[in-house]
Amino acid sequence: MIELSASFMVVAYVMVIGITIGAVAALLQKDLLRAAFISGAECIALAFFFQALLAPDIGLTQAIVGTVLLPGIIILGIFKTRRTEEE
Amino acid sequence: MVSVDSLYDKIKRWTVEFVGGSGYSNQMTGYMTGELQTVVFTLILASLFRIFSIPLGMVLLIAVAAALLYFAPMIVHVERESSNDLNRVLFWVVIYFAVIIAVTLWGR
Amino acid sequence: MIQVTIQLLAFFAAAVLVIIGIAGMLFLDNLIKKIIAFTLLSDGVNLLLVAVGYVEGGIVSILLPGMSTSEFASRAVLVFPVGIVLTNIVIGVSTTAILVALAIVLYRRYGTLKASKVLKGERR
Amino acid sequence: MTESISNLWSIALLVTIPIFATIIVNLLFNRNRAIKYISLISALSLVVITILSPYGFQWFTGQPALNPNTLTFTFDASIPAWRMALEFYFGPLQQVLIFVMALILVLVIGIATNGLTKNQGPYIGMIFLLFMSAAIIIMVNDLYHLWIAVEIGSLVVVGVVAASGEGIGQKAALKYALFSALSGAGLAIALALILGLTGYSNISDAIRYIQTTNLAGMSSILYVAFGFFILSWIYAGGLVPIHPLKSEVYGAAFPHGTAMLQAQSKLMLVAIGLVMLRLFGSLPFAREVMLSISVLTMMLGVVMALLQTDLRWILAYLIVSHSGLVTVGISLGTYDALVGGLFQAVNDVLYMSVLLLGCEAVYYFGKGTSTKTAVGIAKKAPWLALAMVLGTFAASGIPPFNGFQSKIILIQSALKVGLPEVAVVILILSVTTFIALFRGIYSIFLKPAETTPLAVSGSVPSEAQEDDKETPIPRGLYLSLAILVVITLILGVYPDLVIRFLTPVAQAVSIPWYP
Repeated sequence: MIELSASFMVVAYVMVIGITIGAVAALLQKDLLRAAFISGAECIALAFFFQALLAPDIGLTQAIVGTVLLPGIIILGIFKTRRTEEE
Repeated sequence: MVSVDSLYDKIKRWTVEFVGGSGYSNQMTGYMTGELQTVVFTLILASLFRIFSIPLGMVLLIAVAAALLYFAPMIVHVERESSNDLNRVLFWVVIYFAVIIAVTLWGR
Repeated sequence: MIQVTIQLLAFFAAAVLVIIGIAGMLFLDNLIKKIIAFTLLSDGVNLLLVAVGYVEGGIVSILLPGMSTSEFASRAVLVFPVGIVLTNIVIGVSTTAILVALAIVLYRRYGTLKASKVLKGERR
Repeated sequence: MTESISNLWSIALLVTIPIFATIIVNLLFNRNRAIKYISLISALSLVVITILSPYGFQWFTGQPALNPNTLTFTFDASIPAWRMALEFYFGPLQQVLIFVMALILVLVIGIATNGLTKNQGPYIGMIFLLFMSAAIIIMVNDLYHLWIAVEIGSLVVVGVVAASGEGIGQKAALKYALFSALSGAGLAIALALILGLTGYSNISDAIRYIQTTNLAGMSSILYVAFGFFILSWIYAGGLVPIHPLKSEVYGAAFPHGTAMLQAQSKLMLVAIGLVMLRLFGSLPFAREVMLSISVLTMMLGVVMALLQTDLRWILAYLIVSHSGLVTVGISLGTYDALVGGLFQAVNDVLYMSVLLLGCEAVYYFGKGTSTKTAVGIAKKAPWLALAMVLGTFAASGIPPFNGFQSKIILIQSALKVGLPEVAVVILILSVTTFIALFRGIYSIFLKPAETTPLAVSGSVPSEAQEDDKETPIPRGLYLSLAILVVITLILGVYPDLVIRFLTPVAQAVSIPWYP
């Protein structure tokens, strides 16, 4: 049990760093398509974090919704409008 | 003070400028009434300060009256600040939120 | 010295996400970027809710066969936040869909995604 | 009073009938006659259910408390026991507010199914969902459903506004959607904080925990939760920093849609306000903050209304400023003030609906609602002008109408707690409401239609075309106006018809000012 929680701590540290970097990086991109993909990657890190927080069902839902559905909607919006941010 | 105009002069000059030409139009009545409303309301709000301390409230009331005379047409400020620009509204929301948290935490 | 637990890390990450999300919604000018910032904010809220329900040294709140009910009740993480988070994920997706749809419609009408142009204040 | 422990039948119906109506109407899409009958029957059944229903609870989990006196199980909030339920409550306040909302629903559906020709199904569906979100939020007694209802309500408001199809409507919808996303997340954070602090989602349980337990160092979390609650409160009612966005929403929707939107917004204000008063009412400075927001809302809203030249926008700002009156009553929190505030919510919905439906009727003359273009309508439609003038009287609190009754209660209660300034502000508000509304109504209805210099120089056929756009006002609109005017008059003469429904809530919730 103790080893399990210790490994969860390592996961948590990595995922906190991943979430932070992902969130900042997604908002700093000029290319909106890339921003959408990076926000999807951030959602994968979040899903692992949910797993570490003993909520595997939310982890699964978040992994599907956050990496497929949400970026999908946003990418649809980008294709219907424009890909780069205008100055 | 540089200007020797009374409050009425200031308001009237401004509204005439605003309407552009004829000083009597549909809009001017609204602006004049709005100006008076704003002045009265600000004075009333200042007088609410008596809850905390009466002498300070009196000083505040006089200060507010002087400020109102100096910034004369208040309505232009009111209209500009309650514009429907999303970013401006969000800015005011953040200010509000900070003030509310500060006041309630301080009141504790 | 505060002992760093997984719950504390979760609160920290949630605070980071919420602050980044709100700041992004406030200061970024592109509508799609604003929407992405909203998804980050919504993720932060989810993380906060799950972290509230976390129990140190607990077990997953799924009653497996062969587990005594009283031990399960004393050690399982709270179930209620999980339900709230599932709802919040659904609501977040639908809100995002509506925002993207409105952004597309406004892009067709005005030809730009800049919030300072599309959503600027106007005199009436 | 005997209280049944089984779930109340009417609560489930009040929530599910609008949902089923939405689904059916949405599938019918453009078959206008079928949509008209199905939606009217559903709306009328909602009115009937609200009138016939007894009072009671609906709960989803948890346990009833054992009443020590009678040894019966009860969900009564005054019995000290942990309930842990997600519960809905249908009581006198809920009955009168949902009845008013359902009445407006019937009238609005009658008008919308006549006026609209395109995409009728989805639009009527969204109006039903507006009713559903408002009904849930006024009946709810747990934070989870409160938050869900606020989120659903905000999405539906966005839909109704965007349905107007103009650029300004879509812009207003996007602004409101972005802000509602922010404040919905804020309400979720407040829910998480209260859940983490107390462990209960049921509001009565959370209050009991806060009152009986020493929170010590954790009480600052309660203040942060209060801040987030305020955020969703100002968003629900369009209180002060949001008033440009909310009034834009009101002004950009169709006027009959706005009648529904303002009713939903008043119900949300009352519900969230009562929850805030119960949860945070005893915190120092909490009610002062709420009071300051409502006073600012009243004044800024009415000042902005003075500056408008379009009847639609005048009404939009006035609705926002009059929701300040409701919140004054709730934030003062004494018995009288609560009765006044809740009564004002009922009256406000009614007389603003009169004005908004009149505004809708002005559209049928084909010249818009701007005071510059539409003039001299009183000659063509004298009864419409009379209804608008009577609505103005009700809104500005002139005695035989209902606005007077609630405003006098509010003024007296403000004087009683020692805040004459608030009473003065309410007086100024009612006078200025009269000025702002009469400016618009005078130039639209009573000003003689003069031959404008443009018409002299312009070609004659264009003028003839303009006359062609004028369509006869449907009878349903006149009928709804008459019903609403009569109700405002009756409530003005016999205020007790409503007030006796409001007193139990006011007794249960009221907290003395400066405890």
